[in-house]
Amino acid sequence: MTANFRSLLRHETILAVLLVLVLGALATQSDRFFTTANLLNQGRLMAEVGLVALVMTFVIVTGGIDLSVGSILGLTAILLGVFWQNLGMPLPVAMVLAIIAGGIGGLVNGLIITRFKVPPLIATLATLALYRGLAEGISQARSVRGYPEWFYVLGQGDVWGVPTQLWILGALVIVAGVILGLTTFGRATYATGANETGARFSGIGVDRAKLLIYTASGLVAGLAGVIFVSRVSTTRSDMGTGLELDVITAVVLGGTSIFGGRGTIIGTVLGLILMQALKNGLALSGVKGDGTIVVIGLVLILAIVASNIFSRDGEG
Amino acid sequence: MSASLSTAPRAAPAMRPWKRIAAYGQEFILLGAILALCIVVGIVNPRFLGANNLTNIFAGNAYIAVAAIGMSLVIISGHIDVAVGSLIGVLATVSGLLAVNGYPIWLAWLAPIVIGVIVNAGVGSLVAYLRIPSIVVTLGMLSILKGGLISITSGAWITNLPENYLIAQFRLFGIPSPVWFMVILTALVALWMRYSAFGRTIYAIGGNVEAARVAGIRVERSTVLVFAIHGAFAGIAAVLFATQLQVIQSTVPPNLELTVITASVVGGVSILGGTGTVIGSTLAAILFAAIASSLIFLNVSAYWLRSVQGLLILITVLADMARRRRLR
Amino acid sequence: MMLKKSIALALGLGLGVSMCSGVAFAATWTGGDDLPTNPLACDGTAAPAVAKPYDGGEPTNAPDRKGKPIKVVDVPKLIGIGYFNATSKGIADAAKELGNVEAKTDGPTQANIDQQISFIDNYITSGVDGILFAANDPVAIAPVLKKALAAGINVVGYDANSEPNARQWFVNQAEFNGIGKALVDNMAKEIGEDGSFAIVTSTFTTPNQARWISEMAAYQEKCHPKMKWLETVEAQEDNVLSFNQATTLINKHGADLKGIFGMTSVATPASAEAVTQAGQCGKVAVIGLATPNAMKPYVEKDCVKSVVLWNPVDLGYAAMQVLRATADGDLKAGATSVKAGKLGELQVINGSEILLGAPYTFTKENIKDFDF
Amino acid sequence: MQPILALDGVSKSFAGVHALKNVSFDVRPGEVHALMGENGAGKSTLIKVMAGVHAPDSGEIHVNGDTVRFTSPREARAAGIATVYQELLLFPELSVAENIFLGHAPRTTMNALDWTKMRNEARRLLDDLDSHDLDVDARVGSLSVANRQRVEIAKALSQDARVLIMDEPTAALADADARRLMDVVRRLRDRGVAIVYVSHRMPEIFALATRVTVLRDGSYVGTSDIGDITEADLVSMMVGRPVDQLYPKANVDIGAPVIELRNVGFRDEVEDISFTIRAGEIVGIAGLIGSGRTELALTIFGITPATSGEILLDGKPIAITSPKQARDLGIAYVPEDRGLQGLIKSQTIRENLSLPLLDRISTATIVNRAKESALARELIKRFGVRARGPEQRVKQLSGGNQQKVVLAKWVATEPRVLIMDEPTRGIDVGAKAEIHALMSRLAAQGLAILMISSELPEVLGMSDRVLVMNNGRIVAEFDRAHATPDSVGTAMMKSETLAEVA
Repeated sequence: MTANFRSLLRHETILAVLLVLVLGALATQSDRFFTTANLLNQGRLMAEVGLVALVMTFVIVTGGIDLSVGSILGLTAILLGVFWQNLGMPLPVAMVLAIIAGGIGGLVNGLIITRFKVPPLIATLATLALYRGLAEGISQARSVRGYPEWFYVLGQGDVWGVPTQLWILGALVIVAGVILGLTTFGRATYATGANETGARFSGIGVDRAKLLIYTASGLVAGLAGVIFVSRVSTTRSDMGTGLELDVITAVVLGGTSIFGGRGTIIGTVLGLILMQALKNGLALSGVKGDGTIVVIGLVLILAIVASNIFSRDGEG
Repeated sequence: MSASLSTAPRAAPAMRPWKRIAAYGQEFILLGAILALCIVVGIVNPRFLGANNLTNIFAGNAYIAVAAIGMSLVIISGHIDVAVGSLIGVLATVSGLLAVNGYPIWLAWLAPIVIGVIVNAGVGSLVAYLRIPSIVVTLGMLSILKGGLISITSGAWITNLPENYLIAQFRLFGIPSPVWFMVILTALVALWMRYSAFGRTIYAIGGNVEAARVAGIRVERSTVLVFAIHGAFAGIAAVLFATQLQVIQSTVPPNLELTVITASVVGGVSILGGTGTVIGSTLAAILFAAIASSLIFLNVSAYWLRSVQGLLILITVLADMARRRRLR
Repeated sequence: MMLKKSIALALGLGLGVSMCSGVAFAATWTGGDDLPTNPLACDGTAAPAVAKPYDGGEPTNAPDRKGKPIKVVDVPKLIGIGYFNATSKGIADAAKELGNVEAKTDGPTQANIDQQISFIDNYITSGVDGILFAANDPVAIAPVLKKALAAGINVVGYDANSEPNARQWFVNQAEFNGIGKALVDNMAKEIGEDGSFAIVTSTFTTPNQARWISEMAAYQEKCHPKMKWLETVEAQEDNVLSFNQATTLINKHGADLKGIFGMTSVATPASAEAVTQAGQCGKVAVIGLATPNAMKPYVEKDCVKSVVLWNPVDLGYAAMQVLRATADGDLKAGATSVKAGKLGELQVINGSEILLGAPYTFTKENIKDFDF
Repeated sequence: MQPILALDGVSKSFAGVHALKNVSFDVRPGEVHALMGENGAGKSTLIKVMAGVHAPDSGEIHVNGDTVRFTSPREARAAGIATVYQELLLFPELSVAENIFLGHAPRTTMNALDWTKMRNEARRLLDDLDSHDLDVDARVGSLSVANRQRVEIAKALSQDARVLIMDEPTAALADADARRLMDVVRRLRDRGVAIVYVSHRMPEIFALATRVTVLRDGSYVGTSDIGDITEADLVSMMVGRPVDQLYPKANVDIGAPVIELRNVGFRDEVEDISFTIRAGEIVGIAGLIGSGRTELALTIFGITPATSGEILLDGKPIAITSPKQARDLGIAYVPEDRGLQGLIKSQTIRENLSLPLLDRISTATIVNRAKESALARELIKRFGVRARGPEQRVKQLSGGNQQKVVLAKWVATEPRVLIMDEPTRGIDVGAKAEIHALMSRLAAQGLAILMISSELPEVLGMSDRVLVMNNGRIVAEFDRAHATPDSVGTAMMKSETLAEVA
């Protein structure tokens, strides 16, 4: 747990209460909302955003941001297709290589940020365009389709009745939660975000930690890309466009401070569920997509306003 | 009074010339990049330097430059606005709806500016008084404006715009009005940033909020004002955007906020606040337009266009970082 | 320092390589897709109809909906553009006319495959009786449509198809090769057999546009071999970007450019505007797909002579009618035609597609009569 | 003479905690009135009440005999009260001239800022402060602390301040710069400015002040003419009890060499540094700010790894390329800037203490919370940190207690070499003595200690040997017996170059 244990708990409590209220309200609006099938299906739909949001929590806790995740997702999706079809690699090898390519994209972000001291917002704004451009250039706007059946298990199949990617998401939630909350690396992450110089002077390998985190961000974006391809059975260079905004919204809604130093995986997961529940529940209650976007925007602002007001006296 | 007790005043050591240049370096780099690009592309295809094409480079993206002026002020004051694209979409629609529904033309021009000011003053108040990070507020606003716009218009195009409403198509001395807007507003704001007390206040807030507060600057009020001014520029940009063609799409132009932010930042406005000029952001907007145009002239496959743009942004940013390091 | 230099070098190299490869590619590429083309005969004789068995899907255990009120949702590629506003209007008109359909349109604000999938998924859960769609990607949308079929929902596509077995019927506004022929023939008429032209499209990943471009290329090769294809530029679904791209084309090619194709209802009016503002009316022809309202000013000023499009309102109307007929059990596999309200009998082609008709050419004479 | 500014029975509390209880204070034109007290005694609050940042809960403020009520710093400034804060509230990206005139810049007839006049006025003000070498166009971010201070004072004077409040103006300055500043203060006093002067440095108080007022725990203890009071009186007024010996240097057996530097250099900032520190030895480094003292420490600690020469630990050459590596080799660094470099202020004491030790209190990288808490409690006790408990946030502690936390976290790594940079800067008398005692005890345990300080008495009082740095090099070395203020001071000032980057 973190330095600001109390105030964090406070935000998460607010969020949890809000979530319960929202779930309750949505359940009364539509009797199809609170069904196992629907909830599991929503899990499937939020898996990609969720995976990326987990590492994005680390990124934002260090005081950084990664806008390029959506483009990395698109790039790895394209590479998966190119490796498999054009280069004739076995699909499992292509999958691994595509994810590694995502990691390299993240590593490049990390290098630009740590070696050249470019602010993360700018660095990833540039690579947002660059990676998307590479995806377009490499794909030449061609889609790759017709994957073998077993591949679709990842994105469309179930394991013991639960969508495959939900298992992956669940496992990574635990891994990320443990790393951020309990390990020395998590401490280094918080310390870096709260005071980078102080962390460096305390013998924390700040640059190494950041490199790892941005690389991990690229890796999970790559993993999400592969899952996404499996879910929709095709690759396109525009996949994942705008993903970064959804991810950042979920993380910030989850109480992670955009200035760094604060935030938890539990918060992110709550933020993620709240967002997905709103999207799904409002649609089931007959609210159209554009109305849903408005509600999510309002909830984001109000949640942060509320937690700011409640936790103000907690700030020293 | 016992002034000058000791040595006679020595002349202060003059700033070394390269340091002066480095201090305004980003503008020079951008200007150099624009000129270099024009020369190279002009050699490959002289039509690039034709009056029509240059006019198009300047006029076609002038609304981005105008929006980037306001964005630069916001970023210099230490904040950011990721909702500017949605705001411009909303304001352009408002303007168009007024124009086609028989309201006076001047109202159709003025209303977006006023509404932009009001909306962004609200955003600024949330940022300043409730201490919510600007990126969070504007991320929320992005959704609200975008969703709200479609809910209300359901994306119907606005056509049949009156001829005299299309201000962006007016020309003065043969030069399209957006260019005039861009140049005059940039010059005015640049002067204002340098010679007005409030202009300097923006730098002060972005540089050191606590010091600004102690210096008697009303930080909260100033922040609201900066956002409001940014709203006004978004309004002007929206009018230019809306009147460029005879049709208004009444949706949010995709990725416009990223383009505007990139123009500001590549123009030398530090994302950490406190430095930058609007001349830089305008030059950066022109550079992007020139790049987009030159890639077509150079027969760069459109498939690779975006990678090239991304690379160029990256190179500009890295060059800027290198320059800043030298300055230290 | 070393690192810095090497990275700078790498960046420079990357830039150079991508530029060069771009130049290399430029010669060969048109912006079309790589699927086989089937250009029509130059003189317009209809290709012999190939009888094809029904290849659409079937809903599982669909309840008997004959004559009963049904709830239908229309999920277009994206909402908020003129074209899908028009189709949505047609759907609403048909629903009103039928009287026993409750229809609404909802969809993503960007032509985004995953968002469209989520929308359809949510509507499956909410329990609609019928889904109308215009696919952002034919393959990506297939799994969720199959899920809808499996849930007993009637699924009918329009405008942009999915894989055939993922839906029951697809209302085809016009065959790809028909569009290709209409556009190229009109262009040849205006700029002559040896004119050069360029294309402004949305994105290269948009399937319909890519298909049309391929068919146009094939048809031009076959029937107007002397025409010169200059290049294709991307302009998203963005008005101002389309305008800028078209203007750049005019400036780049100067007098070499005789005509511009607009491949979307956004690109065509923007290209016309570019021609108008460049003072090239009459010198550069604009031919394209567009809705009449947006084109009226240019057609009336004689800047644009012909606009090719089916009537999107009719398209939506037909899609709704087909869905109702399917739900009622009146349209079954193997049928050769279907009654579509005021549109009369529509033909079934390609197994499971319903043809709206030949594309319509709007001209100065008739454009006033349309309002969409 | 009538006081220009007088506070009468002022009280102020924050969230129910009394920061000031019924304090009275006044200052007259042409006097320097020193304000003293330990950290947390209420000096800062009192200053902020005078500067209009805080409104008092009760009591009155009089300016020239009139009762006033400041609702903002702006109003206080309009009344002629200017404040130079300890943390130097300047705008790093703006020029010197602009910093001086921000908020009240000269205008042209068009109401635009008059840059020419602004620069000329700034020049005049700086010349008045004898700072001819300071370029009015320089970016403040590129200036040294001493020069920034001058900018701050010029800023205060630019508004015709009749009362100038200075909060520990010399805390961050080396001796020479401090002396220069004191000259400025005297000059202002002679001009008739009323000066409120806060400092922990006794010699300054006795050299400058006309009167001195002492606060303790938010209460007023007393005011005295400087001639009527001794240093010991003052200290006991502040602490509330007599303080032990000031520099408790213990006699320790000096052992084997622990760390040895051979011709170590970093770019052109530190060059050709060679010395050895033995177990139990305290080596002091004296030198002006910018002489390369801190840069040397940063090089040994791996922040700016050495670019030449070699470092030996226990006789074996080692390569230090990062602070992490330095720490693992047993080198600890208590840095100069406590808030920025030493601590993560928004985190708890526990988290701060364990930060350099995480590897030791974790199993398979999972941090053992029980061990961590036990460690934190033990260190808090051992180092006498006055805090509510390990879960208190560091930013709520006083400067002295914060410094103890920094020291504790590094000592807990069981280092062989301890580098302390300005170990008692901005710390009150009581805490200072405790830190010095700790330092002695650590030396007795066999640590090799390198101490950097701007306070000559501290260097002379605590060191076994004194190295003097100048211009990035070691220019002199004295053993304890020969290190006198004169000898060390002369070495420090020799060929003094005001290497100000303008």
